[in-house]
Amino acid sequence: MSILIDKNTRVVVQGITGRDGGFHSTKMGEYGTKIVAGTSPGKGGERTPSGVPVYNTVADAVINEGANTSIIFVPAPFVRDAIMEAADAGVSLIVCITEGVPTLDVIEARRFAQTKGVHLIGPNCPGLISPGKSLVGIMPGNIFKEGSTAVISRSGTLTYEVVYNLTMSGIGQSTAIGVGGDPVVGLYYIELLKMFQDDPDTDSIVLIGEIGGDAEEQAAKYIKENITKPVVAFIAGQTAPADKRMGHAGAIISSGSGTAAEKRTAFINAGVPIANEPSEIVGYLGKGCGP
Amino acid sequence: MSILIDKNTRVVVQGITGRDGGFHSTKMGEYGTKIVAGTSPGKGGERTPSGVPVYNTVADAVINEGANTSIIFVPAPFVRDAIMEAADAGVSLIVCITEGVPTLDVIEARRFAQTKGVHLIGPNCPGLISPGKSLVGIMPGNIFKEGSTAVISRSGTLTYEVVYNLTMSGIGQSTAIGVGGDPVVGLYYIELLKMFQDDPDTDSIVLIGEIGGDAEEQAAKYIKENITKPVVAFIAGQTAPADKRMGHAGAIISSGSGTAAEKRTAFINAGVPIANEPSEIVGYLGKGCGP
Amino acid sequence: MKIHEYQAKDLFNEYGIPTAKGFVCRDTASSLAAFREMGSSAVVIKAQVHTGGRGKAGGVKLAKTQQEVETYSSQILGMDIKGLTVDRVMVAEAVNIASEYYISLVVDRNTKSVVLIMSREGGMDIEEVAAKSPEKIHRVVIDPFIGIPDFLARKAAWMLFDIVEIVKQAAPIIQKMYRLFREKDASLLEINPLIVTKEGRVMAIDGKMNFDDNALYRQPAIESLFEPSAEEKKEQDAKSKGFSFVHLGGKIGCMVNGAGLAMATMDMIKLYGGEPANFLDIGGSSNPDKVIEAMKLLLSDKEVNVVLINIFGGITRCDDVAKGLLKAFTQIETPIPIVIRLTGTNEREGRLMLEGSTFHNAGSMSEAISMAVKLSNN
Amino acid sequence: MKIHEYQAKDLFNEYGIPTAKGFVCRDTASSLAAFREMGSSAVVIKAQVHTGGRGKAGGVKLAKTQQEVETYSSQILGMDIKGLTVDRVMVAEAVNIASEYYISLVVDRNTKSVVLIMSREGGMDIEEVAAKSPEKIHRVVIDPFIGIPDFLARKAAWMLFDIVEIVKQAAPIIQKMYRLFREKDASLLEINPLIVTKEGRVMAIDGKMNFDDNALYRQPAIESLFEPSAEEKKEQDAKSKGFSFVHLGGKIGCMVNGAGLAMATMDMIKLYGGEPANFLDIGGSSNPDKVIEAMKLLLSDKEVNVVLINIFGGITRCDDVAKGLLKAFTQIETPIPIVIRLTGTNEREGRLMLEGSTFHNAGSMSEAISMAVKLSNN
Repeated sequence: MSILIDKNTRVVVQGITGRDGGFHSTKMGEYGTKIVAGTSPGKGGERTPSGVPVYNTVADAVINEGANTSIIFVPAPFVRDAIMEAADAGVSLIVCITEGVPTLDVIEARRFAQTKGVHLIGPNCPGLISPGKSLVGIMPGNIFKEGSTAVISRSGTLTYEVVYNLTMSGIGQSTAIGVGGDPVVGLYYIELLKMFQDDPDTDSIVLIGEIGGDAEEQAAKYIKENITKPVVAFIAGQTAPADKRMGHAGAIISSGSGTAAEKRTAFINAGVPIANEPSEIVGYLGKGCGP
Repeated sequence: MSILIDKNTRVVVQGITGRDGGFHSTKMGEYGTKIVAGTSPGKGGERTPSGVPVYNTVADAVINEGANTSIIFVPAPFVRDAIMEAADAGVSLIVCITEGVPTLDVIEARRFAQTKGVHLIGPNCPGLISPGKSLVGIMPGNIFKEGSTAVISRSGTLTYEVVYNLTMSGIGQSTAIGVGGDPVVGLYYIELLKMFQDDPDTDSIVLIGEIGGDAEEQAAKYIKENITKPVVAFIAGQTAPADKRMGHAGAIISSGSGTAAEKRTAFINAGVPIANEPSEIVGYLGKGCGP
Repeated sequence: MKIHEYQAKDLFNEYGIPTAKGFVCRDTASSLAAFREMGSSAVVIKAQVHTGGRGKAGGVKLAKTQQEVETYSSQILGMDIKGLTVDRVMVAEAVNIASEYYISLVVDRNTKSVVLIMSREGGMDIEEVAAKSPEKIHRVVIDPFIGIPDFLARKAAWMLFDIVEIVKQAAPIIQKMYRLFREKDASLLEINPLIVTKEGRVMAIDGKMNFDDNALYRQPAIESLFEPSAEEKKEQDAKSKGFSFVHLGGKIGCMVNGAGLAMATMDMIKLYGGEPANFLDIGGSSNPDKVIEAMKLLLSDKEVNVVLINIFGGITRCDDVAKGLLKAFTQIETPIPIVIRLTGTNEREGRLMLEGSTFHNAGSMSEAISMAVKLSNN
Repeated sequence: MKIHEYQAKDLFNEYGIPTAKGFVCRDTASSLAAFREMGSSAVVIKAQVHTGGRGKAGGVKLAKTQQEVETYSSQILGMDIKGLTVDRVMVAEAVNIASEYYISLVVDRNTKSVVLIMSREGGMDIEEVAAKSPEKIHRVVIDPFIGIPDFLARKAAWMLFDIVEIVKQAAPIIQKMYRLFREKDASLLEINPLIVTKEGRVMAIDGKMNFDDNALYRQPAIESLFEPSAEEKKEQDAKSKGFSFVHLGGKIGCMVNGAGLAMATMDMIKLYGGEPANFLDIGGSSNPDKVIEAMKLLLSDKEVNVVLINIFGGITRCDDVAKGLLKAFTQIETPIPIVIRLTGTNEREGRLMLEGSTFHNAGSMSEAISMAVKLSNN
């Protein structure tokens, strides 16, 4: 089992005729993801080099190909509209890869998706993968391995680093999700922790946080109260200076809050072990960590 | 029993310091309705001559007086905001008496109320009454009588005419509702028919329609498929000319549709008897009408 | 409230909705001048009247020469279409139409929303299309808080068109239509036909707009476009006095409180073999001044031979109503018989007060109507 | 992106949010001229710097005479506040403050909304108020599709004020704040204090605005207000090359692909006893030109004595990355030791290719960091 995506996931790629959209559609397809359609206004009726049918609208892709998940690669100025289009068309999950999307656009698009009952992941995220079943994102599929450890992360390559360590140590993953590095994104720790708690095939959870905001603190509280499966946390940015954006728009210590120290304390108080380096995570999982 | 309002209804009057708001608050109070608060920005802390506390906002009335129903008497230009305020404040029913509200304002306010899960009746309606329990509106309470016949109507005085006939013949009412004469208003036939079907103390229903739109046709279809209690209908406006607004903004035959003849046919096809004059309704109810 | 096609066209232009060039002309000389000014090889001369079916009535003509412009213009100006006299025409550039479409925005009672209605069967009577081939009509319900985002405009445009270049023109037109509709409190905005020219341009060829009367208070620019007919003037005049009035043409003048009861009264007059002269809702209270004004209105109709006053006394009790009526009629002198029927709160007291007056008093609505019909038909 | 108080004030004025009269001055003469021009009995001279705590640093002074204006203005101009040199002041009319309030709009990560934050404890450090007496902070979450309708603006205003005249002034100010926030893609709009004057007028006395960097492409007017510091210029320059760069001051220059991994690298350097010189995320691909540019950036920092390259090869495989690095370093000459750690897809192939080069190759992140720290501390 897994959460959000599996063998039944049927993906429509918004912006499939763009460079990134085209490249990663192929990669996802090679991984085994069912890429059933792409959209590109005006190219409806065409097919991509790998034979994926292109539609003018997401609605057409949903109606004609039964797409139930969308992945978005359109440029930042068009993301708000693309998310709303997908949500309106009736997919159940939208994964937005694009980075640099204005925050107020994300706020509107996410709210719209919410009113339609549609899950949003991202923007500015690497997507998600249920190893062996489906990859909806830009992650390197080959570093993942089927298993029962969940990974939730605000970061891309740091996730790969962690997952690579896991896989090398024989620890497979149920689903690994990059929630995105922007201050406002879709699904976050608490919603995902809840899903993983309910997922019978997940038996431990790795949470990779970073500076900025207090989502980790909230997650820690939630874990203490609601999660019975073992959790290990890692927090990036302990040496980050205040008021500087560390790559991710969301990774910033502002007005003295959002520091790594606060987050570490919160997890420790919740009984969640903290790894000091990515490679330590494997050890904690092996030991049967958790509250 | 009754629908929507009863002994537990606690009313806040929006615009209580206005002429109509003040007058009808007193009338409703005299009938036995629990008028627990009024609003009038800037007059918070005062009391009306009859001792009803006045608040600056509906939210204050809900918090301090447990108001669960609002009745609106504010002038038309402020109705949109007043409905939204009440819906946001957490009442469960809003009754808007004001007439002359711009249609696009009603569309917005009703949609807002809907997203908050709040029922709206009106605007441009006489309100509703559950005889012997609560009157939230401008109806003359004394012509009503407690009983088990429901009345749903697009009109004011025509309802009174019908109800007066019922009451004089010893037929009491469970709840009587004027849904409002505008093209776009809140609760309408189908929602109310459903509530009355589910109300154990309603055992027959009088539906008073008029020209304009096709709500009666839809109601007829709904009755045929879902309502097991006897229904009698009356349709006003058989002699109305096309393209003329007959008092109510919603009572207009446009592009040849919305005629009384079509509506009568729909009810007859649904097995619902049609009264030719208001006084005939009593006869049909007596006979145990219905599909 | 309705406006003329050329006025709708002005609004379209204001909002950036492309239209064919055109001028409104009140005489043949102006039509000729417009034709010359336009420098187009052909123009369409269209009657400007507040009704549909102009084409069938001969109110729309294609002219290619000065002679034709003169002939058709003078034919159409002064023409009678459904009882309305044409006092102006629009002289519009004739464009090369490749295909025609229907598109409109309308307030929809059922979804309680503004709805976008579209069809590839443009230039036709849309009700006919809807009746014959409902599958050819597309409807998009608009959430008032969302409006028409780009994706929705594109999605709608794809319902009408198959070519991306056309969709790219049409999608912003749809968004502009909605902005115009909202900002001006319209109740209908119809473009029929919306066309694609042979050159591939999307354009509104005939436009129609109606507006929400309830919103005119905040739309002074729109209200200033209102040109009431004689009958509408009378209705408007009644409205300013707090009445709702519609002339019907029969002999029994009706004065009723409440629109529904007024309609039921008309209906019963007909049912009983009479002819209602009007619909008149005098609203809530029954103060003497209001009754006097209403009587004046009824008696100004020379066809009226009986007046029926049907009042339900609710919040205002019947005895108060009776008092008001008696007071009012001290100031009204008319040989026309007056039938009065009072029901509701304190009905008996009210009726007692009217006894001994010259009124024909009725005990029930049925009785009142039979009396009025009998008096009228004698 | 941050702007100065006086620039925020200009935006407030543009949106009709009342502010005290004021002028921005770059020298004492202008301050004096502003004082005279104002004709006010007192002015406040305020340092314009992109940081908080001006008051505590002596950057805000009340002046009542020309002498005082001259003294304070020359004191403040040139002053150093938290490392920033004051090169301009705002000379603003001193108003009769009756009471002070806090109000702001901010993007809230948790509710994923814009949130209106208010407190009757105005003029204070709001974080302090929030920590000490959270019940004194009011929060209103704004639905992006609804905005702030009149009722909500009034409801919010009643949270701050008890008098209807003040509420009637404050409610539209709240709506204007939101309009400004939205239309200009702000991430913070703070008025602290919002005041009521002794004459009963509501007014913004100190304003602060930050903007969403991601939205600057559509806010050219806001972008033009940007005045980067020397350090910010370097960061911006890096950004234009597709990097994300932050100077930290240590000795180990880091080049990493991915922000999270770059932060983790910095953290581990510290954990292992070293000092990271910078945060540098070079993003996805590893083409040689990018590596060359990144190396230039690192080597421009004269403190750097080791460079650590930490790359996770994902979609771009490690052998391709290795190829790119080797190619890049044919063009880079530096005596500084380079530690490289490559992990991920085709890791072995990549590492094999780097063998025999002058790079210090590490097998794991821990090893790479120990190597870099050792080299740096020697």
